[in-house]
Amino acid sequence: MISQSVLLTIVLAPLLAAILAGIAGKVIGRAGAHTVTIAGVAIAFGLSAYVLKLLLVDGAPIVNQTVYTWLVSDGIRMEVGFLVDNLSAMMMTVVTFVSLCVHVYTIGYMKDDPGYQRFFAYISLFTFSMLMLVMSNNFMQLFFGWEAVGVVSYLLIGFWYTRPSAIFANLKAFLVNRVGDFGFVLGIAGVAYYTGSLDYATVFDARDAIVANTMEIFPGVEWQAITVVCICLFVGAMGKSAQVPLHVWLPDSMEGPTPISALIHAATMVTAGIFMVARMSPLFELSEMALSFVLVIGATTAFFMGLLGLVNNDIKRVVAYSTLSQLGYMTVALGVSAYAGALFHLMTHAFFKALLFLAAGSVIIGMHHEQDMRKMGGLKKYMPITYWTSAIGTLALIGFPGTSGFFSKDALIEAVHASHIPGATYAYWCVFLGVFITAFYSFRLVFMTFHGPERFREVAHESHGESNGTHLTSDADAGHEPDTHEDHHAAAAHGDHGHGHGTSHDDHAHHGPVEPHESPWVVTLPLILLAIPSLFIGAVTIGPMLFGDFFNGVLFVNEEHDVLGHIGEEWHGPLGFVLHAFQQPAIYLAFAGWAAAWFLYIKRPDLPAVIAGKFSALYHLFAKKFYFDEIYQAVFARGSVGLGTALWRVGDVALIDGAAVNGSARAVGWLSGVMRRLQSGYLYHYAFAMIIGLSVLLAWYVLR
Amino acid sequence: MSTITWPILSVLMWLPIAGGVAMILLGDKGIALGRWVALITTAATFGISTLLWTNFDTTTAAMQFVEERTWIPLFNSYYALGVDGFAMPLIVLTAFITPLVVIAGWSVIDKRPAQYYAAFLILEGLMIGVFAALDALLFYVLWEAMLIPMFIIIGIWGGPRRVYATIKFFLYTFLGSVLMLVSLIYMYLQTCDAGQCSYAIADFQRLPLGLNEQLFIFVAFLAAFAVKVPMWPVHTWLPDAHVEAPTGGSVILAAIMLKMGGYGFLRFSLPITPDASDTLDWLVISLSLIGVVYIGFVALVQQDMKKLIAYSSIAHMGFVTLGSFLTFELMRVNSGDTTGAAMGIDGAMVQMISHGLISGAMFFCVGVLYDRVHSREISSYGGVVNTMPIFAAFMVLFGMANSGLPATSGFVGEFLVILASFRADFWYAFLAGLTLILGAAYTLWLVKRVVFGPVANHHVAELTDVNGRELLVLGVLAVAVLGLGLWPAPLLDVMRPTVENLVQQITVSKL
Amino acid sequence: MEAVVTNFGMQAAAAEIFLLTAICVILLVDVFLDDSKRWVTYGLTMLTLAGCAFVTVNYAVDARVTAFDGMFIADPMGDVLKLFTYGTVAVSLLYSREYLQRNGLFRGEYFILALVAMLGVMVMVSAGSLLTVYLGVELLSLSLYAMVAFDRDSGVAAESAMKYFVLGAISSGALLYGFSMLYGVAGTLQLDELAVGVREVGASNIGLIFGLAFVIVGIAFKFGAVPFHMWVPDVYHGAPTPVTLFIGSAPKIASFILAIRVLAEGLDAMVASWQNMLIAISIASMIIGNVVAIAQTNLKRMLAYSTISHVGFILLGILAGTNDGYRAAMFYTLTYVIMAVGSFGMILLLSREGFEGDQLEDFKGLARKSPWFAAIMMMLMFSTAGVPPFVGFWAKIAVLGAVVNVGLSWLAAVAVLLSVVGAFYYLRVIKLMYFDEPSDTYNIEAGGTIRAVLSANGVAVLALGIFPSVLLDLCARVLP
Amino acid sequence: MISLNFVLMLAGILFALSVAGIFLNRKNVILLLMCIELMLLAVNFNFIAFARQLGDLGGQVFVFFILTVAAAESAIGLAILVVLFRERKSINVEQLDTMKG
Repeated sequence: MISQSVLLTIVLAPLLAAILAGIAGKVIGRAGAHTVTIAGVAIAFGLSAYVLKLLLVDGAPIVNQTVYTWLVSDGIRMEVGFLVDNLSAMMMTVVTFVSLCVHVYTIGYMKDDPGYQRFFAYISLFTFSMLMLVMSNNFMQLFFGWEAVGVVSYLLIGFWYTRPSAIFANLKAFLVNRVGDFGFVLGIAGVAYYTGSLDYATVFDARDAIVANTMEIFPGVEWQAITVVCICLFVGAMGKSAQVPLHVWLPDSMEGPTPISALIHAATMVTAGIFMVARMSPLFELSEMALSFVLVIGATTAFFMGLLGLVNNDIKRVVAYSTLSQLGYMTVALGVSAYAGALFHLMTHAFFKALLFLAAGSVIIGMHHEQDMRKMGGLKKYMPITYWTSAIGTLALIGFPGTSGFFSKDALIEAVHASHIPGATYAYWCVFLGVFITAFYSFRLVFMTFHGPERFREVAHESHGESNGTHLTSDADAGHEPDTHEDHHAAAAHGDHGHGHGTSHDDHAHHGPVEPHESPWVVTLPLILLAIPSLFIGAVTIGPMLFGDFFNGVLFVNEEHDVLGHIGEEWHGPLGFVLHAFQQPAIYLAFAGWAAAWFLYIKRPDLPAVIAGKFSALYHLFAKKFYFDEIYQAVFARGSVGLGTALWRVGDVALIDGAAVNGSARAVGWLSGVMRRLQSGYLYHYAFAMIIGLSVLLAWYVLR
Repeated sequence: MSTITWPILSVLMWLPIAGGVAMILLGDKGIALGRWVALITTAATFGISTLLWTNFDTTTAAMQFVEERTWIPLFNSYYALGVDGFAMPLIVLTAFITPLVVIAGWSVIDKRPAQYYAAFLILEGLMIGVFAALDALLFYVLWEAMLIPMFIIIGIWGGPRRVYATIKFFLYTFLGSVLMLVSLIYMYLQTCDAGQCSYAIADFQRLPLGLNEQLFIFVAFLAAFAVKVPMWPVHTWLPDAHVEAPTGGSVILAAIMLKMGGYGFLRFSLPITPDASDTLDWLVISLSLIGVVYIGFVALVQQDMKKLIAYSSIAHMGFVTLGSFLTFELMRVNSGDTTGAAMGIDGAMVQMISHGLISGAMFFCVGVLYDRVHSREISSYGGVVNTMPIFAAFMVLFGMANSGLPATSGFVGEFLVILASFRADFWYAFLAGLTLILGAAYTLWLVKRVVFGPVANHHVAELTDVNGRELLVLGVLAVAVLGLGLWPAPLLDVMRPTVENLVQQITVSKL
Repeated sequence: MEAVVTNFGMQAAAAEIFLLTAICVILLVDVFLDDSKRWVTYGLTMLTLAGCAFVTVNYAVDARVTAFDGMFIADPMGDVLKLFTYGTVAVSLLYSREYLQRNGLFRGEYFILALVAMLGVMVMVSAGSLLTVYLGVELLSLSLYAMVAFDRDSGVAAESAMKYFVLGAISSGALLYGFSMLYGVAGTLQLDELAVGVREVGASNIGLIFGLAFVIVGIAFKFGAVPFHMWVPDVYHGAPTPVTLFIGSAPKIASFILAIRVLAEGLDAMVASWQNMLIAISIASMIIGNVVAIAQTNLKRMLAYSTISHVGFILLGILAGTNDGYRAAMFYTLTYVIMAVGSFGMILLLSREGFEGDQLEDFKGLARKSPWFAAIMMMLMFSTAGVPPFVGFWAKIAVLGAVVNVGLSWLAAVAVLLSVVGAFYYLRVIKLMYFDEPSDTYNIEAGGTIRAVLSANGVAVLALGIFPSVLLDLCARVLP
Repeated sequence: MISLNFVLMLAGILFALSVAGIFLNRKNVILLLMCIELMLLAVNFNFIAFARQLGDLGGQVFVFFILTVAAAESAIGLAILVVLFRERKSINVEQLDTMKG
């Protein structure tokens, strides 16, 4: 039996820690800050694991209880409460575990940052918000967590608030997310409308009420209400999980410190969308149209965002694009109703992607905050632990047989293959080819960073122009490149001491050649901790999660959509799955990608440039990320500012104020100027006026 | 349940006025004492107002704490006070904000301070009276009288263009309300024809009126309340007034005066002219939606912090009017079913209270900066967080609240209104929902340009973080904003019977 | 009632008789005083006013009483109005004393003229026949002409006096002509019989309407309503401020009673006709008054135009043609008089040696020099603009109520909208006092009495605004 | 036999003449005073005619009053005229325009 107090502790421990570190940060000092926050998260993790155990081993009943009533309006009761079933328990454990690792890692990474306490406060706060999100038993609280994680991510991306690029990126991230939330809210409103409740259980019971309805959004076009609602909800997921076309914020979010890139923008927050759709599976299952929509969006993201990883040279951004692509994979799984597959991949991905990010972070520390891969190489012998752990991560990412990533991704591809809903074929080809691309950019990263000649000895100054192709210009105020490296120099050049981080590391950056070194234990320990599940978790859990009863009663799948069930028919344990995989083409594509990367970046390092020259058009298309940013910038940012200016200058200032308000005032003034002339001062005019008046009165009556 | 036997509302209304008169008599020489007089009076008022809440009977829609004395027998007008679920929270809000204003002006106002505080105290009394008045004539008298202190406040302690702003403010609102006066008189005479002459608002609500009469009355009310709210396109007085007003003035203006428009719609327009509202709700709703979107874009491009917040106020108040007038469309769409109507009105009320807190807080923030740098231009700031971290934290918090973040009060009202409007029409919800994006855009862009970034200039470099007084004000507001956002249930419970009663009242045609 | 007539009902006219006697006495006494002793005349005048009040109260009637074969009427309304007139005259003389002394106008004739003018008002108040009305009108007008020209060294005064005189003469000519037509058609000069006669010949009789038009011209002129208002700005402007104060106060009561006696009592049967005439006139007055006032720079002149606009409002009450209409008009007149006396009093308060204080600019920064009197002036201005909680608002609402009650809501709407236009120039005065810095360093030199009285005057505006019933019920009692 | 209407017409014409005189005359203030007298006389004609017609003394009494008042009126008028002349050294109507607007 799971008591509410346990759940409350899980949630509140990080929150209290965050408040303590945030408000009393100065008092308790740096050590104090990381102690309390780590303690908080550790408690949360321990209890989450305990809860998971209770559910799985002791078979404790699912918890669905109210903590307090938020408000009651018009008969709709909105509550704050917990729904803890296997799904949320799994999420809780993953979130708290990764968060814990990141907390520890941060001690090393943020060692000499002035915002140390603040940072710990933020990540603990994030943990709290994420837990609220996954543990929620109703839409209102879900939306609360949804926005709360968004805010913390906003704060963390802009953590180095003196960097124009950072505060531009965080604003962008928040606004793009808001676009998603906008759809999400409409979806929630729809749910509330048709089911008269925001509570998951009630809603799912009453879902037929939604199906029964149609709504006419555009005159003449009847829509299935369920489709509208689901698509609206999914728009929210698109924002959070950075699906095309709302993906643009994720690469920029790399402006934030690496630990949060690992925690928020790889492992947890960005997967909230996936989690949400899985939660809503009872609804999504009812609308094939919505599913197809999800499928296509996901497939597009999976493939095209992967392409961008091929040409980028910023180590973190490469990982970021791979994250986008992987999120696409999960979405595809959702689209084909393989919710379990999506969640499975979500979990494995959480581990190995967090690992990859932290490893990248470790490299960055080692390179004294150099992020351009072309300035690395041969780091293998300087930072072995980092190398091996990230190698493991990479293998998991490309789906090397046996690694966790392999199971999740392979099962996922199988599922897509097996699906027949509209768009499935397109999706299949996307994920299928995606495998090659994934393998290629992943190993490109590894080779460029850890193998080959040690390029970091060359003085690192010139040519970052195209180092990574992100040329954003902020809408009105700050036109800066979110190229952190540039900004370090810029910051140093400004002699900006308001911000210790920049300076402290820029000092290194100026001493010509740098000497890489392995990171301290606080950094490497989390790497190792994460490497273990990255390797094994897949094999252990694939059985129950995909083909077992782990998600019974949580996920709902229509018979005709049940691709996993279909695959499950020839399920003979992990080993069989591995063997079976060798009869599939996907795995060979992965190896091909690996080989290609090796050929181009180890054997013939001169070729990439040549190829880039040959296909310069394509190269620029990728380097510019399909010009999404430019277009959004022009259309939305500049567009709305232009519109606003027009409405203001013309509508408010010119018409309403100028013409109507001050105009009438002027008119009266003018009138009084005219009328006072009647008062000519001449006696006979006065008399005449009287006579006029008299004769008017007379005429009016007598001559009538 | 309301166990209070003494005339609490009269005390609430006259105590601040008495304090104000005392301030005038004390004069600027006795200001050291005077400040304390002002603080104690307002604090006491707030203390007493909490009794309203604690003794409030949440089971009835009837007026409570009613007082009635003969006032003008010739017009059958009474000095009648009382509160229901609409008035009571607004009175408490008024009594809550004013002490903060007094504290905020503590050491800032050096020009004729006695008159400054006197103006605010008298204003508070009048505003409380407006919310408590049960007699239309009394309501109107206070409603107009309220303009005088605000006129003075903006005019004397305002910025460079204060004269233009304050005269514009006065005439705009005066013009709006005189038509209301005529319609009040008209209804009074109707009650005479009905037998018993009376200015009691309740009698007006019972008064049977033909559709044409209702339409004229409705338009007259609209003129008065739309200007006060303010709704597009009669909003242009607000930015000027806000920009020129001293911090305290802006706060009161945004936090309370605007609410009187919304209150008027709920107290007068809807119950007195239900059929006219039914006929013309499209007008109000479309004006509200235009307000939300149009004003949202306009706010985006403001270069003056106060102007930006003023415009955001207009956009937020759009939700109030939208929520209030959803009922009829709901009935049309859902074949007479009024589900959602109450939610819309709930949302409107919560939005009023919460906007009172948030906009007040935002203006306080601007005031804090203005007192140091004496500029409201966004461009003259940047990187404030480097020198004022604590202040920056508050600014971000209130900014988030202003953009409707869940767990802050800003979210509750908007959420409810969007939910309700979805029932009426997908596109209402869609347009209203745009505020999620626009609100975040203009607020956070403001925050970005003012708070974040490298230190912009030597002014910012020399900034000192908030002092205890400012910390107190901002802290109290932050607590209120978060509290209302985390647990709005009590507020909703207080209003429920009144709201349901109103819905049930306006769904019955007078024809 | 016949019983009363037997002894001519002298006591009904006791106050008038007393006043006349007093005037003669003062006239005689004044002859034997040298300029240093003028205060005696002044004192006697005040005593006279007190005496009049005493007599009026003593012989107050609780119902309508006629005397001198119905030529003379005494009724509660008359008593109230007379008492109010005494008060007004007294206050205006109190305000004026210092100014008069300063400008060498502190002479016996001035007080005598004032008293005679007041006698004229009283006669009009009690007029029971067209003849008495005429005599009252002339008594008042002639003494006012003289008062305007009283400052013999002032060219503008003489000019305005001449304008006033000529136009006034035309108006009384018109009035008389109208009277003659009424007399001819209805066959009587007696107002009560006139009412009967009108009913007999029928309200649509061409001769009557012809006469009515002329009568209206006369009345409108005394009020200063558009288009018979042309004298008002120039006279207010040109006359010495005390005289302006005098003209701006008591005669308004006279004009009101003139309209009531002639239109409401004598020609009540023709209400349909004069209602429309007055609608036109009052709208025109509100427009011209409010709009042109905006362009003024001289406070006296601005107040003149504001008077014109207020006359428009008073006419609204009268044209309603109902009892509460008259009541409202009466209430409006009385409140207006209170406010006007106060406003002109402010000018006298500011004025000092060689400084009239009648320019708007002169009020700059008054709030700095004298917060108290700035506050008084602010209350007066808001009250005049009709903003609650000041008494002017109640005057407006009463009048509007009467108008709406007779189905003229549109007229009410027009009126309030124009009053918004009007609000602007009152606000401008407040703006000058409060929002601007003083342009000179002079302080108020006025003496104690004027300060005290003016303060009382301002406070009254507020007190009556919060408790309007005091005055409203009075009007209601005398005009049931 | 002269009927009432003739007299009324005469009176009307006289009145009209006097009024016309007042606002046509651009020269001399004296003329204004004369016109006013004429106007009052026109009224007197009316009263007498009606009194005769009605066989009622009231009208005739009224005339006496009017005559008296008229005398007083012109006295005051002339007095004002004197003051005016002393100040302006002219009695030209067109120069009475220092106050306007």
